[in-house]
Amino acid sequence: MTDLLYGEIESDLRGGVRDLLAGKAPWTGVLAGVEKDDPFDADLWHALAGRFGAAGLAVPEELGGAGASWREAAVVAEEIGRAVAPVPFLTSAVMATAALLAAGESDLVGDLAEGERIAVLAVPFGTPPGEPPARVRVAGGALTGEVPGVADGLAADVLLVPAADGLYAVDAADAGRAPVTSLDMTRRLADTAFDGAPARRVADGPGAVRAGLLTGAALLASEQLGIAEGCLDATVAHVKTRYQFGRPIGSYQALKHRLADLWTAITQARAVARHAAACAAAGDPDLEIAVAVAQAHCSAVAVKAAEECVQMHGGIGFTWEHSAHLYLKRAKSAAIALGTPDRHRAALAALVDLPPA
Amino acid sequence: MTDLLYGEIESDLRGGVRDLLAGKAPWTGVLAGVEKDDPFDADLWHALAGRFGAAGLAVPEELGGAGASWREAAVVAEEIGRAVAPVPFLTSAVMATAALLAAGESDLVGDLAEGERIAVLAVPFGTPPGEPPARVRVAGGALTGEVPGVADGLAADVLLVPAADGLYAVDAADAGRAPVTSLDMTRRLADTAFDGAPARRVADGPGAVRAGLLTGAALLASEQLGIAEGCLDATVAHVKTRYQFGRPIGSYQALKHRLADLWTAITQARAVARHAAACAAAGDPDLEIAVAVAQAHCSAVAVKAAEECVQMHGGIGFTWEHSAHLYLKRAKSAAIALGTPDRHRAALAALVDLPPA
Amino acid sequence: MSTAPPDADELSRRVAAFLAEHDPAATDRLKFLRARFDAGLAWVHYPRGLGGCDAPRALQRDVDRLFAKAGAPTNRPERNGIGLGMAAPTLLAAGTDEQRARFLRPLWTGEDIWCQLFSEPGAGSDLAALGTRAVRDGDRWIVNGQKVWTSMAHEARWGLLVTRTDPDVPKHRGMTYFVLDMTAPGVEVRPLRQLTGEAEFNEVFLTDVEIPDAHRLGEVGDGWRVSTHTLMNERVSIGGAAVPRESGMIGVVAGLWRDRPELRTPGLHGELMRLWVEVEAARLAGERLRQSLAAGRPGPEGSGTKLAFAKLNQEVSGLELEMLGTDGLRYDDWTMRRPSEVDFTRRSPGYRYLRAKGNSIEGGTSEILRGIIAERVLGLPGEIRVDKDVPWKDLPK
Amino acid sequence: MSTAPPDADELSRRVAAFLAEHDPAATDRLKFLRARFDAGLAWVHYPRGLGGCDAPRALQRDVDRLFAKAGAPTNRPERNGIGLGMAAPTLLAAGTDEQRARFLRPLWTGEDIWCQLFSEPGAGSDLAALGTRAVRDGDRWIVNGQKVWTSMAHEARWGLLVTRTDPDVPKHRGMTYFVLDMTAPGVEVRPLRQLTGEAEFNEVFLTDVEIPDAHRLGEVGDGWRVSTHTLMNERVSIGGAAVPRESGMIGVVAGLWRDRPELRTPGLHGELMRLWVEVEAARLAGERLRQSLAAGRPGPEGSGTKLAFAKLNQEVSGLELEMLGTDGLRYDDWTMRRPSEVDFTRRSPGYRYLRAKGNSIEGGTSEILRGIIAERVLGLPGEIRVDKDVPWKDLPK
Repeated sequence: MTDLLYGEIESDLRGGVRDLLAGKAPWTGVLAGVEKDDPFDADLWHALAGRFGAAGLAVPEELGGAGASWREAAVVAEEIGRAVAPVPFLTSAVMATAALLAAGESDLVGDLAEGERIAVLAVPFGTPPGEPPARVRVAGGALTGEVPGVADGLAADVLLVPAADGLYAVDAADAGRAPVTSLDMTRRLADTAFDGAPARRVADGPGAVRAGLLTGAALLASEQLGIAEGCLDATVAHVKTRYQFGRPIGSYQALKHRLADLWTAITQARAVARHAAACAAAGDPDLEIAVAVAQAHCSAVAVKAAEECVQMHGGIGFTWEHSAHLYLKRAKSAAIALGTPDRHRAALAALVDLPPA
Repeated sequence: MTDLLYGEIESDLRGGVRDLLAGKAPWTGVLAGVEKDDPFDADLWHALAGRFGAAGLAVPEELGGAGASWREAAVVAEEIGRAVAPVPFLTSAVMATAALLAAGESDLVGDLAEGERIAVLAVPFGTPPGEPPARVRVAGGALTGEVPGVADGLAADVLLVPAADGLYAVDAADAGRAPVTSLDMTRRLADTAFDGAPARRVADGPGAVRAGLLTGAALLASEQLGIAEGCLDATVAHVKTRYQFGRPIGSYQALKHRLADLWTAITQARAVARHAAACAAAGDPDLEIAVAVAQAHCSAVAVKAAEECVQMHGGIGFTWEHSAHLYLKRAKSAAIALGTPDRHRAALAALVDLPPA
Repeated sequence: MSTAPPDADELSRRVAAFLAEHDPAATDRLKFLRARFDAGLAWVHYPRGLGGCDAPRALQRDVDRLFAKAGAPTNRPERNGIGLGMAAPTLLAAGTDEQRARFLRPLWTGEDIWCQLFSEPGAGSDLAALGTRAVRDGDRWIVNGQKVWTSMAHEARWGLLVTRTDPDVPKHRGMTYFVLDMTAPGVEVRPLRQLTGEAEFNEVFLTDVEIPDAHRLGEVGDGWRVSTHTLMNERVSIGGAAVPRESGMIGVVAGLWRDRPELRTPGLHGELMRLWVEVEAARLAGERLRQSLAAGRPGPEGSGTKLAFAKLNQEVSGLELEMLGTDGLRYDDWTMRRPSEVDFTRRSPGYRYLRAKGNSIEGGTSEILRGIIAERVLGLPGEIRVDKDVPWKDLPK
Repeated sequence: MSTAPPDADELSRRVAAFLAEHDPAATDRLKFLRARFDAGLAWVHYPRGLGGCDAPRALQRDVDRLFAKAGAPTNRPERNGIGLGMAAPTLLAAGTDEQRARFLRPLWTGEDIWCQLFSEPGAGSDLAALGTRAVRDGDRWIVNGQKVWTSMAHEARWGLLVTRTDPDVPKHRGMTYFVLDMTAPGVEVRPLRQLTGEAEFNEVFLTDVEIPDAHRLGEVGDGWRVSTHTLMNERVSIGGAAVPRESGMIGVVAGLWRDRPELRTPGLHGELMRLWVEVEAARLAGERLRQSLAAGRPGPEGSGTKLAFAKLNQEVSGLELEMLGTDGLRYDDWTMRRPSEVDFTRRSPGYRYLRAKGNSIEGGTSEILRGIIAERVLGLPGEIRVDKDVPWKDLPK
């Protein structure tokens, strides 16, 4: 069995990330950002990835990283979820980094680890782990085709594009990129197009993409845990201080019981997210099962938490000028990202020998 | 749109049936009966079917019935559900009667209408509407084969057995019948066997069986509505008078909200059950859809109501000496009877052009 | 004119006579509507002189049909729902003769749009906790406070306003009800943006607003009772219409399923069918309620219908996004728009998902509705009230 | 013997020495167990003289392993769960020296089975409402009342009994705790049949039962405080063990799915996978709790684990019946049996479905657990208490 607890180093790391995000990305700032054209918060990302070193946690020291593991990176993902922070951590520091590490690439991965460049996997963000169908054709070292709905596609310096014979790196400047008005404006999509774009093959075969998606899905569960925790904390704080009929609404039993159920679901989400991160860190053979369970479960928990957050805030939770909708949009988008719960349950069925009818 | 209300005659009928059941089948009596060998309450059935005339409501007067319709019969089914009464109303007065009416049979149907004889369709009770596979072979006017899990099989005087070329009537004395210890001992199953049993063909083709099952499923929804109403009433009465921590437990908001949700689900069950009964009464083309919706919905509502009834009664609801478990067992069995919700949803998908993946 | 209320035949005779005198094609729209009001053919169940002729309410539909058939202009009821649905019955029940005479005609003709100023930031479900203060100053009142969730405030001429006039008595007893002139100095209307990006509603800030005492509705301190007239009529207006199978969001998702086979999975199919059944059950329950009302037997099922559809709209729209996968991650428009009506089906799936979240909050939260069902229908004990006998000013807020 | 608590090495030396003196194969079972108790090797963290040697609790497992390896007889802990799990810690915390000396040895050896007499028909979740009266009569007490849900009462020698001794004070203050001799005149044990048909539990009727004051545990009026020792230990014993994937009911249903392809439908598959994931999540949460406890960081997750498994056991067993169709309508046996332990997996699917209903009632209802989580973990306000300062006799019942 994997270790499902947080170690001392992880707790310290969490504290540091939380302080940094609280200082540089309070939710009012995040909210203001969603209406700007900026595809992400570059200042925040430089602080978090570059100076703090959060982007290179799972990268070996010899490649320019911190030499920790996906367990520690998962703690960062939690805090990013809790802060609904608009940074390309999942896409660049997890998915692209995991793909490049699997490919044995050693140049770009160092840049990513230091936050100097941003790379993203050019797949539609709803793609489940496994082998995504190649959407581009390769001819003479150049790519042609379209990939819609790429997360953080506008923030990226490099696009990592799956093709039939492997994974290609394309300079973002050589690709067409159209911003997408996204349900979750804290992690925006872009439609990308390649018209004979010069490309460098960084991996043969499908293994690298697979690693990127699987590791991404594993750590997305931790982000979802953080979203859920943020929602629960905000909601509990609200119901303690919001009075109706002369009593704090948190004294009404129906709300209390729903919050207790939510808390219970979150304790489970914490356990499954930890297990998935630990499996990713250790290359545990249980990884695929752990990821499918974590995505099926944490997706639902984060959405439920955000929906309860809106509802229990009442009218104020339905307004633009409150943080609840930032959680809701990110939670719902994250549930679809890297495969819906439905897709993950279907994948799980094959893994645990429970074949469909 | 069908008429979803109860008319005055239906309300009077309900009052009469309810009084009769309250007098002859209080739940304490029903409970005592479940440990007896008697397969049903013959005295109650003679009063209800014979003297009261409840078995012949949907049978034309010229065939010995009351010349009303399945709408009125559905009201009887509700009250039987509410009383968890151990009588072969659904099996003989609905399913067998509907099959015989569809077949144009006119002898036996009169006996059933007057409660003088009991007939049941010899199909496993979990069979959904449609064409059940024939389990018996016909040779020289005699049947051979086995049909397990026949509801009220021991109570029956006549078994109506589907075969490849139609429906056959077999005198119960000519069949092997083994009692089954049933989850719902208020409607017991029997395993039946035919070893060259003399048989009379009462219908050609599958139409009669189909009518029996479809009408049975339509009216089972009303029985399930009655079960749910009985559970809700018992639970509401209990939580008003059971004190914990100095307050009636019905003053605790979590229970109040759950009961409100249950009440809402029951108002829906009432509407869909009425619609199904009205469609059966009128031969409405919406019948198949109405039945699938009613069975998918009312099955779940009755089970939910019974489960909440047990839970909200606390320890006492878990004991043998309380009515809650009679409801629970009947509700869960009824949910499986004539097709699980899952089967009905699958049937519905085809009917409303929502094909499976 | 006879003194007995007219029957159906008499009414159709009157409509015919009116139409003979006022050719819809040749008469100015407003002139026509005012004349119809004055003829007692506006809302026929209202008293004579106030746009009606004391006829049974059930005959209204026939009268409207006759006018429609003749190509008569309507009073555009969709633009003045609060006026027609809530202000009018409140004025009728609690207004003075002068108030009814002054307000009802331009209300019915659509010249005056009305809005409702009840909710406050600190008083949502608990309306009676409201704190907007009105202080008497001779024959006028000076009002200060803030109202929220006011639809149509930016277009309304008049507002239904409930205020706190006596903070020293328990909350239900110290309220007074007014008609507010929305053009009065000190009335500031600001759009209230919601999580969809648009602003259907407003906040209304009241700063030293003067209201003449002649615009008080009901007695001083009687505001709670007058409010219940308004709110009772709010509830009646919800969930009454007959809807065909697969209406609304489930129709959108069912259409998506039929049109886009590539999106189908067995798991989504199970969820779709589960929701389809639930929506159909809720629809039939709504239809049964409608039949009950038509038969003159009003039931309490309306709260259940609202409760059920709020939940189902949320679940169905959530399923739609999952069905769409990556396409479900797109939105149509975050700019702040001011829609005149909510149309779930014409906007993007993301909009439907977000907007549906309001269904369990607006017009009575699902929590309040469950409480109403539990207490008024099932007869369960009320919540323990700690605010009953406490002066409003001493309540925790 | 040294006075410092022994460490692991020292303990294994002592066990070896004990075994050298008492050959398990050649020693009478009871003699062996009594000797082990007297040697301080029974529950090693207990005080010397009471079966222990003040060693760290964590070393118990090693000691038990050494005895098991040597083929030593056990004290059959499965037969005396309440004695070992609840009575012993309560005696240790609240008993007099005489009581400990008298009760603990035969308790540990299994000679005396114990039961717990707390719940009453009118006092379930609200234990402190109990009404079993104990009236002092010199150096003895006369007890009258009824207890329910008493497992093992029909085999027990002693019972942990809480009574009402002062009805004139608020309920928590008027209770007194006793050790009841289950063989005393006036103690009548009747099986309490449950909806499965069998009777795991009992009702215990107490009619003019005499208890010597020497069997009082704690002070008069101190019964609530003493009870909390018992109940705290009840909670600790729940949900602690590590469980492999697909344990329990989900394993049964998964096995059914694999073995019976003809039962499979897409809808059932969706439901099965949804539950499989939820059970796995609950299992991992339980495992995380176990790791926390092992790391010396007890958390409040235990209540959540119980809550989750109660719900999941009910849902999974319900799914099993639906999967089986007509076969799910059968039951195995309605006769009243007296099982010595609950084994979900060996009985019929119908039994599993019915028995699982008890999971959300026994050992703290799911409603009580949600309240505990809401108040103790999330810090939400407690329920409004109307019974705090009311004399017990004046409470509504």
